[in-house]
Amino acid sequence: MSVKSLRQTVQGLLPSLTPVRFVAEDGTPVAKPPAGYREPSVQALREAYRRMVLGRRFDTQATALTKQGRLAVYPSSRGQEACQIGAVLALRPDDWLFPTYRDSVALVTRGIDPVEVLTLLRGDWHCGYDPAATRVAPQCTPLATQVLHATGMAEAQRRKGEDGVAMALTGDGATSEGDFHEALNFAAVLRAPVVFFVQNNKYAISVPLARQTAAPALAYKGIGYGVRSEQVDGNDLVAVLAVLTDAVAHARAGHGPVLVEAHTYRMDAHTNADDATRYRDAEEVERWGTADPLSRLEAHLRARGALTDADAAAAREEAEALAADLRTRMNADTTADPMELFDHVYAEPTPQLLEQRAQLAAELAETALTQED
Amino acid sequence: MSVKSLRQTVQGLLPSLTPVRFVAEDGTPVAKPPAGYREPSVQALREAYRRMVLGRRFDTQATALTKQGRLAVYPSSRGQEACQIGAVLALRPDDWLFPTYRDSVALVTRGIDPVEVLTLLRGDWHCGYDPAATRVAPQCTPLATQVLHATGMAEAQRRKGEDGVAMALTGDGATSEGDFHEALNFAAVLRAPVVFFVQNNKYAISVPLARQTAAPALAYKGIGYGVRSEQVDGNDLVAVLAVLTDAVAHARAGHGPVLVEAHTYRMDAHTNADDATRYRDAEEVERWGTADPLSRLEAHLRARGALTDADAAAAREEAEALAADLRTRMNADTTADPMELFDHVYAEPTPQLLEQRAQLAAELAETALTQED
Amino acid sequence: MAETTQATKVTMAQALNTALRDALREDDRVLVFGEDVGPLGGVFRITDGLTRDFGEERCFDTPLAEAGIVGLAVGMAMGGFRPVVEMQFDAFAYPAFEQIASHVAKLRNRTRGRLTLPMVIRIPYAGGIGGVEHHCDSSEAYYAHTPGLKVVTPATAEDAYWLLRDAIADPDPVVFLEPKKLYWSREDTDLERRGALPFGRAAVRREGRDATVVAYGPSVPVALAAAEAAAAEGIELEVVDLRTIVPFDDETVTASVRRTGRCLVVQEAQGFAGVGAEIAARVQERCFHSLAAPVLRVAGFDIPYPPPKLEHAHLPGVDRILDAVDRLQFGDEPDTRHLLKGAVA
Amino acid sequence: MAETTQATKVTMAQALNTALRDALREDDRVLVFGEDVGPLGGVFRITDGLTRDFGEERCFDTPLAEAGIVGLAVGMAMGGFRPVVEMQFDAFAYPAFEQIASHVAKLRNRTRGRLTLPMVIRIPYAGGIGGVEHHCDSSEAYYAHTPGLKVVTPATAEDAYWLLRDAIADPDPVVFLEPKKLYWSREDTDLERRGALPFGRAAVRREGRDATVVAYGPSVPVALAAAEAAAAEGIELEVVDLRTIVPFDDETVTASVRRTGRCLVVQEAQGFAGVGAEIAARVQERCFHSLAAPVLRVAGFDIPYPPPKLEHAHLPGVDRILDAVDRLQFGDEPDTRHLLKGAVA
Ligand SMILES: Cc1ncc(C[n+]2csc(CCOP(=O)(O)OP(=O)(O)O)c2C)c(N)n1
Ligand SMILES: Cc1ncc(C[n+]2csc(CCOP(=O)(O)OP(=O)(O)O)c2C)c(N)n1
Ligand SMILES: [Mg+2]
Ligand SMILES: [Mg+2]
Repeated sequence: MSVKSLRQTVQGLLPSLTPVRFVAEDGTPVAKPPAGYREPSVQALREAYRRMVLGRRFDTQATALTKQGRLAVYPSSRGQEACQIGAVLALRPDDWLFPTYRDSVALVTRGIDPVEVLTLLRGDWHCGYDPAATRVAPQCTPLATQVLHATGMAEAQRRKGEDGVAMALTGDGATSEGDFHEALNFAAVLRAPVVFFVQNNKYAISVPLARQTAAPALAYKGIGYGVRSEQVDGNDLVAVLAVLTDAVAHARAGHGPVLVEAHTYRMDAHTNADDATRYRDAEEVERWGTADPLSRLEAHLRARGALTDADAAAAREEAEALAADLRTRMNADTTADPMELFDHVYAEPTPQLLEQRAQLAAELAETALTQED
Repeated sequence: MSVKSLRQTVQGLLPSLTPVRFVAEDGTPVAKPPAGYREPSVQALREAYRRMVLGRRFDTQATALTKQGRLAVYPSSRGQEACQIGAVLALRPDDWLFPTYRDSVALVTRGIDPVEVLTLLRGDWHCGYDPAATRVAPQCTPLATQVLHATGMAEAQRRKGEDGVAMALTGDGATSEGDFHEALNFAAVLRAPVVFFVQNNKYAISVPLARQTAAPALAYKGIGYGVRSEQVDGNDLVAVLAVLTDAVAHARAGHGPVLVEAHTYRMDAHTNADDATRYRDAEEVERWGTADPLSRLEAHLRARGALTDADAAAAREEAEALAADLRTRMNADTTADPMELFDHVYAEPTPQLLEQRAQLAAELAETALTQED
Repeated sequence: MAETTQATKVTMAQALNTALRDALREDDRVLVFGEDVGPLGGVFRITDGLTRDFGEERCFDTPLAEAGIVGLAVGMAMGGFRPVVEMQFDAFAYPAFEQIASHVAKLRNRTRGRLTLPMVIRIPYAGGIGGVEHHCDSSEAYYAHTPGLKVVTPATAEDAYWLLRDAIADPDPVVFLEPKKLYWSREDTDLERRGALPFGRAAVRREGRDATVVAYGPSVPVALAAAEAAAAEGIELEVVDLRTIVPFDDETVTASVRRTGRCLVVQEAQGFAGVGAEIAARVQERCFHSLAAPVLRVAGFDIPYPPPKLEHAHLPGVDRILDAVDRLQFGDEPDTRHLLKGAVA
Repeated sequence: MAETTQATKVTMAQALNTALRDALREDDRVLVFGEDVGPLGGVFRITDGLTRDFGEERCFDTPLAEAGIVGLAVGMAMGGFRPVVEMQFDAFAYPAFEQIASHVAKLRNRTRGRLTLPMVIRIPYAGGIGGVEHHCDSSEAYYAHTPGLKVVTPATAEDAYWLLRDAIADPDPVVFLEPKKLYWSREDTDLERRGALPFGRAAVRREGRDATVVAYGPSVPVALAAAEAAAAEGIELEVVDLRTIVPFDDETVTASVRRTGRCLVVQEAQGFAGVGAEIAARVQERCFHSLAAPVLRVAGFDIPYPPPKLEHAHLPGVDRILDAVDRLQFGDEPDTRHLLKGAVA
């Protein structure tokens, strides 16, 4: 390869020097719109706005449910809604999504019943929805492990001659795990149609980005695998949607995987059980409050005359209905059936499990008897 | 950070577009000497030449010993001597080296008794030399795992206020492992004084580079960690020594880790037990034969009048003596003591091991008795 | 020395924190690192205040990668330090499994003792706290089956303190398993006075003539509660707390079973090929002619750890232990459960 | 169907290769991938010729990363394929341990059966071939202790063929452990006619009235050789080959021990908390009143796998098995080894 074309290859893989941004924090369009990306339609932005209002409400409601003891724990994505909604809106229904524990809002946006989304955190079962039907993998806890699954799924689609894409969501901290590395490398070598979407919310629980990486940006990891990369303002829904739509199209067209890093911020603590005051100060959180993705999009749409007071009120109303429904249904007590513990370990239980199943049945019968006494 | 300084940061982390090279394949200096590197002294190059002659001879002798059944297996580094010798000569004796199974020539160059180097492959024990005394970690088999150990050792040196450096050797294939990724990231965040030296010999056993990575070069992995990177012609001892000397100095000065990729070639099969004809053709091997690092350095030194026939003959003679000594000593039968199996598992054997030790002692006594009969 | 003076109520979490503090204070080579162990003090607050009091150089956060943490510790131990690393939860130690099995356990042996790894891998483990999947694995068997590791799990605050001190002082790598559900259990103890047994010795937590219950870590309080209940029915159970799984204290266990003639083993982990299997196997090997009944095991089922609402059904509790006691053939009747195949399945 | 017709000498390696071929031919969803399995045919040549004969799309080399290989297989299985992946050697599967323990074993359960993982992880394992460190680990206990996995290890070429076919056809993930040292052992068999028992059943390889020897994988031929030697001295050993460790065939094992009244368990792996412990524990639980002596274990020592020149001292051989037979108390004398503490240490 000539030095010139080498230089072009390298430039083609590196992200833009600063995050792609369409809309400034106050909602006004940036002076120079980023080259190479198509701005989403007003229609799409209005829909995104509605989804963000719903997502935000779902999130605050879920946090409230932890206080009422209805959820053991909830990892909020407040502040990250541009990413949560942008990711889902960039996908087709037949594409696959591989989310983490923090991506509940994305799942609700995808159309999964909010109660099923919360089954895991309610403690009823490990995954409450049907991943096969929704094309959403179970929310993944072991960090970065699902990035490989997404790569495998993308590769499976490619081999079956389908044009589905897989999108893997991760946080900034998860990029440090070996599995993240292996996934990007496998995807690049196989040219699997997968989009790696890193929500860099600046913290991995308490550990700040500077202790996680010394890279100029996480998006610079792409070139080491020959993976096209981009970084985007993660609180600018317009930019997130534009960049992810482009990335998905790239992957779908058979040009291989894409890595996108979104710069965003986790407004709440890691989960309701976490105490964020131990590792970050209020000013920082406040500063990011002014970058709120929802009010930014709202201001933007209003300035463009694409959103009326009535529209906003309608979205709020829909959100309140969602929250009310969620409250009602989450306040209903559920019971889990202990005998189900043996049902899904294998397609057919082993003889050992049958014995243990009988043992538990006997134990439960005995307890029932004792309680009758 | 301004866009301009961002651009500078990025440029400072990327490797040069083409591998650094001082000497062309025919031994003549390249037209434009690479900027930013100091050419090693003639003295150093003469010494390197001598070591390469010795190393090459050791390597062919070891391969021969496998045919005589004196070694179970031997992974040759023939063709990679510029890397093997360059790496060791770039280090001080108080620096640490973390080699792989393929780096026996580097160990011999470091001054370890060749017989002790081969203890592992002779089957007597897992490591034949004293890693603490030689500051050479055991030759590592589980790929890329030692890269983390090197990082830890470098960090230990830094914390003790010593200015020692650690150098980790790996192959191209090993860069795909998660541990490689984690090591570069940890080193960058900690600013540990470690040099990652990848000998890209184009194959991981049978798997060619193109199936290992889609990156423009492995050296492009550095920027994703904020690690300064370089690529070098791995068959040009002058370039390897210049680049590694610079990298070691960078690390020693406290500027953090460096990643260096050397483009070289494994002339022999993966090991003597491997059949390379199954996955590569003779022409390719032949082509690389013309890039031989030893004859290249010899031609270069001769052209500069820095090497006489007598010098070359002396080196060859020394090498023959080394080979003869190695043959003699390797042809002596060794026995290993089964009771040693229990000696090093813990500082003090557990009661369980004491019982098992007694059991083995009894078994051996019985066998001895039976054989006396 | 410990900070607390005289017998006061301490939790296991406090005892562990104190042990780390005392070790950091007494030995410059001791370092604490891992995910969130710095300013946050760890998700369980075991390292609370260590960065504040000993500085970043002694207790620090690492990037998020467990093989990285363990691999770094290996290198630092080779370089003269005594790292004490934390894996955030049991299942999150698995990414480090290769480093642990292929290096931590083997480096001393590989180098004939020329390189040693005085390091501790702390792992909050096991269940009973309503944690979601991956946060409740009982992983002790993986480590206990790996020669070259020592495997420890305390059941009391006092043991937590002393076993951790011993582990940090040990010349060899120790996997230190902390039963999460006991972190907040309180007990009266004076950490300045060593009451704990030496490393490697099991403790007889309760004496009894009728049967020996061998337990460790999270199962010890359950075994003791069962013994209490059994006593009410006239059966005296002796409860042995292993404290260290490797090395294993055959002497104490064997002596007890030879005396009682019956033995039960309790573990939270799934039973198949677990540590309880080892205990049962070695007890019957060594005490066969003293046994009036088979050594029985009480364990979790051979299933992935259940969701929070079902963990009570999985974990061995007092009732499951008492059921097993009933099958120890005190009435001299052989257990026929396994003969009635059809009935069981 | 198998390529060979009629009974011919086949090696286990050939049987495995044929099984892969037949599976690839019969089911489009079957894929083979891993390190060096393509043009090279694997370092043990088990995948020899598959890329040539079935194309790159069906058998291909991956980048060098085991978690990557297993994680990719998980995704591809979710996407409808039936991956058969190779880990190059036992210890090189450890980097994939998190993927195996936290996902492969649990995905069906996590999703209530909505996602399943019909995949096979092939691992050449155990020793006896003079391999250097990390190439000879007996890692079966790690997998057998992990609920959700099936764990298989053949001891004959015929079983290698059929168990691998069954494993590939299985709706659940199977860890398929191939005893390296048996790859080149030859036997007469006709792979086109199923002689092998069903998946999950143990085989009685030799009948005998005096004691039952339970073995699996690499230890089966050793147990048979020991039985041969014992027979010469008038002791008839029954040899049971487990074939599948999970599921475990209690029925066959229990029936045999109830008949013979004595039991020995043989495994190559280090003994502590190994599969042999599980077998001993369950046999004494189920057959206590039939046992004339404790169930004894014959195993490797609790040490890292030794260097080639010393592996003979570590591996259980015929002599070690016969020593254990001697301790099965045929003379009605209890074993006093463990009572003579001082003498032992
Ligand atoms: C392998 C593994 N190690 C540790 C954890 C514990 N843990 C859960 S979330 C978390 C931080 C993740 O940070 P990041 O990737 O930035 O995602 P975020 O939570 O910020 O969305 C940690 C350490 C885990 N889940 N998996
Ligand atoms: C974790 C791990 N996986 C697999 C292997 C088996 N193996 C030994 S060498 C090798 C190829 C390594 O290739 P590369 O890193 O390029 O080094 P080279 O042998 O070419 O010097 C493989 C796959 C191993 N040693 N460790
Ligand atoms: Mg984060
Ligand atoms: Mg290579």
